[in-house]
Amino acid sequence: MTSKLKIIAAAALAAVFVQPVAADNVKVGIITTLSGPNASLGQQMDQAIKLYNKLHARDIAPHTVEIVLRDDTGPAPDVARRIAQELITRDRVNILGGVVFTPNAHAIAPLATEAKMPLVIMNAGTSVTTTLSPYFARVSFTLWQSSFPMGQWAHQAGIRSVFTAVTDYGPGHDAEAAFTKAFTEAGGKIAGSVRMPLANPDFVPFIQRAKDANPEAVFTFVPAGRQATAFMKAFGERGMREANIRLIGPGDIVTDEELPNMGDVPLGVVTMHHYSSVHDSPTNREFQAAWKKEYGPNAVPGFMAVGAWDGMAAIYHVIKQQNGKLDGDRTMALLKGWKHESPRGPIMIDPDTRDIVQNEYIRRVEKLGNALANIEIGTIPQVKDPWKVFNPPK
Amino acid sequence: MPSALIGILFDGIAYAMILYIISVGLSVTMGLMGFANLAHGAFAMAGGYLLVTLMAALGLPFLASLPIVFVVVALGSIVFERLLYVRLYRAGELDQVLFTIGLIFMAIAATTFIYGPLPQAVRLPAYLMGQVDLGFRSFPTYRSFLIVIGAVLILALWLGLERTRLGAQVRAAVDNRRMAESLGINVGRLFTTTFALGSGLAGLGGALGADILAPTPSYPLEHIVYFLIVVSVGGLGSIRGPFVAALLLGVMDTAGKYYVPDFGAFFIYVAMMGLLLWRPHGLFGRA
Amino acid sequence: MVPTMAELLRLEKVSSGYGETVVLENIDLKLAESGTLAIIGRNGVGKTTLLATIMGHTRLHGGAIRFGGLDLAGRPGHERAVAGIGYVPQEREIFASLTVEENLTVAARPGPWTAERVYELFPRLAQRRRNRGNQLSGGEQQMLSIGRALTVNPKLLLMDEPLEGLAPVIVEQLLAAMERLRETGGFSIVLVEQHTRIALAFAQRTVVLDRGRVVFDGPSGELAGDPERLAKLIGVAGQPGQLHPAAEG
Amino acid sequence: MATPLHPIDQLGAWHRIRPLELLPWVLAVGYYFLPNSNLPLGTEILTWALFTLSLDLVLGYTGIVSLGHAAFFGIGAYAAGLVARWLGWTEPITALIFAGAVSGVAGVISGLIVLRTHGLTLLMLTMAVAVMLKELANKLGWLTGGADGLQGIVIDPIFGQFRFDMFGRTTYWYALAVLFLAWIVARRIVHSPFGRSLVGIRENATRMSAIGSPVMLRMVTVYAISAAMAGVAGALLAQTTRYVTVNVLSLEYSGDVLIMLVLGGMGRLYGAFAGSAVFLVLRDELSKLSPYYWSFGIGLLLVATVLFARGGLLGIVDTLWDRIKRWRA
Amino acid sequence: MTVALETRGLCKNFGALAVARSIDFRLETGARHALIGPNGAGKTTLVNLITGRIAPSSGQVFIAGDDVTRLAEAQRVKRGLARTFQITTLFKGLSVLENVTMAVGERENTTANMWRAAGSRRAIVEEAYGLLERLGIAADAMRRVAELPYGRQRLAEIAMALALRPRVLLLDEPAAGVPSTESAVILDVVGALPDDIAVLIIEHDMELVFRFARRITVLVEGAILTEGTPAEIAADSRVREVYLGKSHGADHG
Repeated sequence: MTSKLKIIAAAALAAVFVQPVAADNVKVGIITTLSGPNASLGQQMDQAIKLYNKLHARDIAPHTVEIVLRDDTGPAPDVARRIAQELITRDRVNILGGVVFTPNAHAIAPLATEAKMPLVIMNAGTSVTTTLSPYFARVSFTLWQSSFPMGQWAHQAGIRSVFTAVTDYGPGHDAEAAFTKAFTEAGGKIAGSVRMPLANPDFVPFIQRAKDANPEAVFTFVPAGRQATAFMKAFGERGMREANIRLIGPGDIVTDEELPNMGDVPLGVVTMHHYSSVHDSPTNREFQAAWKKEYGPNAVPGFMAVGAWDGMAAIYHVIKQQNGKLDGDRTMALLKGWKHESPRGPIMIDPDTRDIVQNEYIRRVEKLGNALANIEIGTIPQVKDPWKVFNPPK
Repeated sequence: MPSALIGILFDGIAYAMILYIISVGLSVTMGLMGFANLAHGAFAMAGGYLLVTLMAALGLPFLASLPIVFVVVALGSIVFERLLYVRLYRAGELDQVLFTIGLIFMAIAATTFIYGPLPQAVRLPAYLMGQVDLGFRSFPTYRSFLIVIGAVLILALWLGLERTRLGAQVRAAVDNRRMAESLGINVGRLFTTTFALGSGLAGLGGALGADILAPTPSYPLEHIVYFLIVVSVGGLGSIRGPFVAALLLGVMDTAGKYYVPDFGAFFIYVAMMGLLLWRPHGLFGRA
Repeated sequence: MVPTMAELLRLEKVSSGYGETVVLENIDLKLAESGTLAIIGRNGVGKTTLLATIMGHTRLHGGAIRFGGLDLAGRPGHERAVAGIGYVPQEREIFASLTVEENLTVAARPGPWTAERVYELFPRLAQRRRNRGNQLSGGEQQMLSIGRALTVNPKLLLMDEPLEGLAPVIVEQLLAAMERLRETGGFSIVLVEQHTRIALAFAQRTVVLDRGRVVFDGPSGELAGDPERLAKLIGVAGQPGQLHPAAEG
Repeated sequence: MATPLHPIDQLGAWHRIRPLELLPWVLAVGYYFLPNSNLPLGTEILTWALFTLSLDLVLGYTGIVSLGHAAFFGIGAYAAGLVARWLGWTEPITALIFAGAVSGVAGVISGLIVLRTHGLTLLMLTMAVAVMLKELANKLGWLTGGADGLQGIVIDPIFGQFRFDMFGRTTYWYALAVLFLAWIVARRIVHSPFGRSLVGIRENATRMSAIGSPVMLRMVTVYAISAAMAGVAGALLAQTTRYVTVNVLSLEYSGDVLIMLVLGGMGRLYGAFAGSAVFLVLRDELSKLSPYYWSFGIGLLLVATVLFARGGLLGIVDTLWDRIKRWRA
Repeated sequence: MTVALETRGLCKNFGALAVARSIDFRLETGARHALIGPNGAGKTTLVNLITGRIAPSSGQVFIAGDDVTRLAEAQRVKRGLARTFQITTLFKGLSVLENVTMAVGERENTTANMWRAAGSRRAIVEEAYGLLERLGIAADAMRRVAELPYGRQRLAEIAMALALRPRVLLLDEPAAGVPSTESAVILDVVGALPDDIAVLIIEHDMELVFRFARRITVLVEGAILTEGTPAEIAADSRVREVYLGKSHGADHG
């Protein structure tokens, strides 16, 4: 017998005797934003999901995963809801994932509950979201998770007066509330605050307003992607650095994939976030290498990609555990308490809240070689969503 | 707070320059041929992308890229005008609207295909970044540059329109198209020329404004409302009207965001409604 | 194909109108180079439509229009102008946002007629050369309209009621200028005029239109000497004998 | 061949229902029973068909161009959503009627203001009304949920019997019934003397005044009726998705409904059905086929429609029908 | 005789330009009156002032003794004032019968009705059809107006005005652009109108005017030059002047 034949024979034996299971095809419905002004966010998600499948398909053999990708066009809950409905009732998917925007997740909640259809939230970061359906689990982040410790850190770092500028929608409100609570409880003063409309072409007037309030720092949250870049530009142009006003906030304003677009303005910006593409760990180096191999040397995966990546890891986990036959309640039980070594560090799904528990990193934007990077300068380990701590379920 | 007021005026004027340079071509197109070209913003978007490409892929300097953008977009627009738009001059307004919305959709998809959904960033040269100190106060360099170059462009545009024969022909044709033709002016060709110039200007405006209104695939849809406000408030076919309208819009928008930030563009629309009810043909429009 | 005679304009069986409406029926007309032709008739008989048809502003329902051997049918207005037709429309149609000078240069073509020569013809315009078209009086507008048509350096000048609505003193000035043009211009003139006497005195030949048809075509002298026939042709006399015959029905 | 009817009888028979007019309803009912019917999409189409039908009354029949019809759709959606969310008015049918009434009143008010103008000015004013309302809804976050949308809407079962299930069965029938009733109303209006006077205004408003018709009153009236119908459509969306966002007032919605109507064919009632069905099915299919680039296909469809089918999709059907008749004759 | 229509001191200025100068004009019941004048004399302006299409700068308009100066155009129609337009103004996309049915229906005040089918009111459609028969265009009843030759469009225009059963009928150049065969029909129909209708016709065709009118008003430069019987007008040298030449008056351009 040649060695080749031996292998085939062994495989045949294994197939017949050792693993007498039928191969199941698990349908995963992905709802994300692939068109409109926010298409870049969905693209990162989509790329991460595709890459994960490519690299990990054998982990769940003989089962296969089929991705049904649908575009919700942006913050459009009615579209998201209809797509979810279609995915559940027509495409008969076994599990849902994705969702960039909070309102979209909220619109899906009643459906998920009724259909007992788990949704692995890969981005939408408003704290209240996971309380809306017992079939929601989140692998991304909450704004409270980053902004609350940011408030504490700011005071420790000697900042006493802060102007807050956030986008006027759920996550922005969360960021503002979390930061303000932590910062004022520590003894800091809010010099002024402004909420900026979600659809907005020009940040300059808001920043001018912040400048005129003459704070020591501006705390800001705007949606990651183009708005963050535009904000950063305006911040640099206004001469905020020259006026000795620092910029702090959750990591959305300096996402890794956007940093190359921002020029030198973000240098020195300090943010609190759960992922930096230069996070120093073997898992992350592996992840980054795989990404660049797949999408080119200049491609940078950011937190959106990592959220989707870990979301797929969670989905693979429940597929493996259930041997390809997914049940909504069982899936949720498996997700609760799931632990994983993510590119961002160790993560866990809180069994009580189904929300993520993860490290938060204090990062400063610095030059790394020729490019800018979020360099970690401190770690707050295993942060639970503070909002859920302050608002325990009744 | 006079300091804030100066800042608002300054920012508003810089913003207005961009709005005007992009929109003025649309005003002339609609005034001269009655063609409702909603896809006008696509030329501005093309200008922005072209600038990014020229600078990133070919390594051209920022200032050298600008005239190239103008010429390429202008020439490109002639292709569209001759191949497609010319078929719709006699069509109704609604058909024109539908047609140009269709073009916008196609442009969005094509741009996404080529450049991806991420907004493109312009690497401004170092001498245009930061602040300039004018003694009593410092101003952002790039916006100062915008105001200066915008003023130069507008001056050139006005002189061109007021002092050249081509400009006189354009005004004559807007005044009375049939009479202009009866005197031997080939209005069709004149229109192609002005369409190209207007589109080229839009492209240039898109390139100059790329730092403020970043080029993204959905650019033509996102900003179309502001372009239309400039044109309708200014008055169709007018050159000065849109400038006044752009100034009003730019300053009001900036002031609104500064003083009543959470009202968004509400007051802009209130003001526009008021203006249009007061003067249905725009500030400088003809009945 | 070039006509053997020095014929400039020829209309053969021309029917035209606006949209479906037919205003002119079966018009035949000839004009020689350097000739003058007056077109008279009551209001609404199609005089203006005739000029508009030559300029291509109407819908040609049938017939042919030839200008210097060129078939004009279907040609856009600007080509007709370039071919050598100058047009002075009834409503003057001055470009309101152009100055007097610009009105005179905007469509100028090379030839003897320049803005300067127009100023010689109409000194009033020279004084107002920096004024915009909408700041002129009616008479000045009329002068400008004629001057503007001249700067195209046409072979044929179409004038639609150039004296309409002007003060007598202006009328005289204009008329004098028109006569100078006739004598020295070196081009043909078609004059549409309500003021019959002026028209007959001005042009060598006269055409009388009635309800879209030519009812007289001949030397002006024939009509000038026969007021009865003229009144009949124009139809002002009417027939009081035929008063409201059906009124009681 | 039968002798043609006398003109008087032709006019008299004009309003009678022809068998072909029942085709959309047969299709809609039949679709439900198809094995793999997409009921959520079906409900969306029915809702948009109602919205488009409302625009047809104003644009197709009366000739009033609006780039802000979403104003009324949105008002209806918020009216139904707000009373359910804050006042506990969770009975769907009365809430639907209430929403229609609120939108109708808004139609009267804005109609009196904007309908004096024409052309681009009218376009901009109608748009401004909608966008202003959108900004307002965004601003009144405490009431409307702002950019996050109005959530937590609870809707009772219809007649206390039929719950809104996740498969969308109830919503489909509910939307179909509402659309059917609206169609009957619209159809009667269109064939009534009032409806004909609208066509008169579209064809020649000057002539309409000259025969003694109060043109402005007629225009405001139909604007209000159309607004009410658009409001019902919006309320339908709010009730069937149990969510309202500021998008319902957006320029995109105003644009989409305009596209659907022109695509289907204006001034013929059924253009609204054809346009909304084709547009939404195509968009759905294209976005499944190519989540990133589907807008290219939609754009191509619009461009092609304008270049090759000026009367919209039903215009093509007409042309074909005429050819067949001529070929037979 | 009662006065069907009257204007008192009617003036209209467009800026500095006076297009109507203190016009006092009367139309008695049953009048057959013609309004003539050269181009730009303000004839159509006068009609527009009477019908309310434009508002006067000063002066008043009375219909059957009632001051209607403040009434809108449509309301004056309801008082019995009907007109035709110099340029055919019809519902071009609709059939001829529908055009006239619309006018009859409007006269009967049915057009506020949203529920009953328009075509089901047989009496209205029949009346409209009867009008078409009277004007000899019944064969074209179901054709779209736009497809009709212009002459028959003019007839439809008159049918529209007659459908309103006016007390005062204003005809603005009803025969302009109409072949002579059809202009005869127009004249016959107008001539055959009942005696209680006052008719004012604006016309350039003197033959037509003299055949039709019992009185003629001559309008020049926005003011009434003279008024009289056809014989008086035909003999008036000033009227000849207006038509045959010799320049007149001041600038009104």
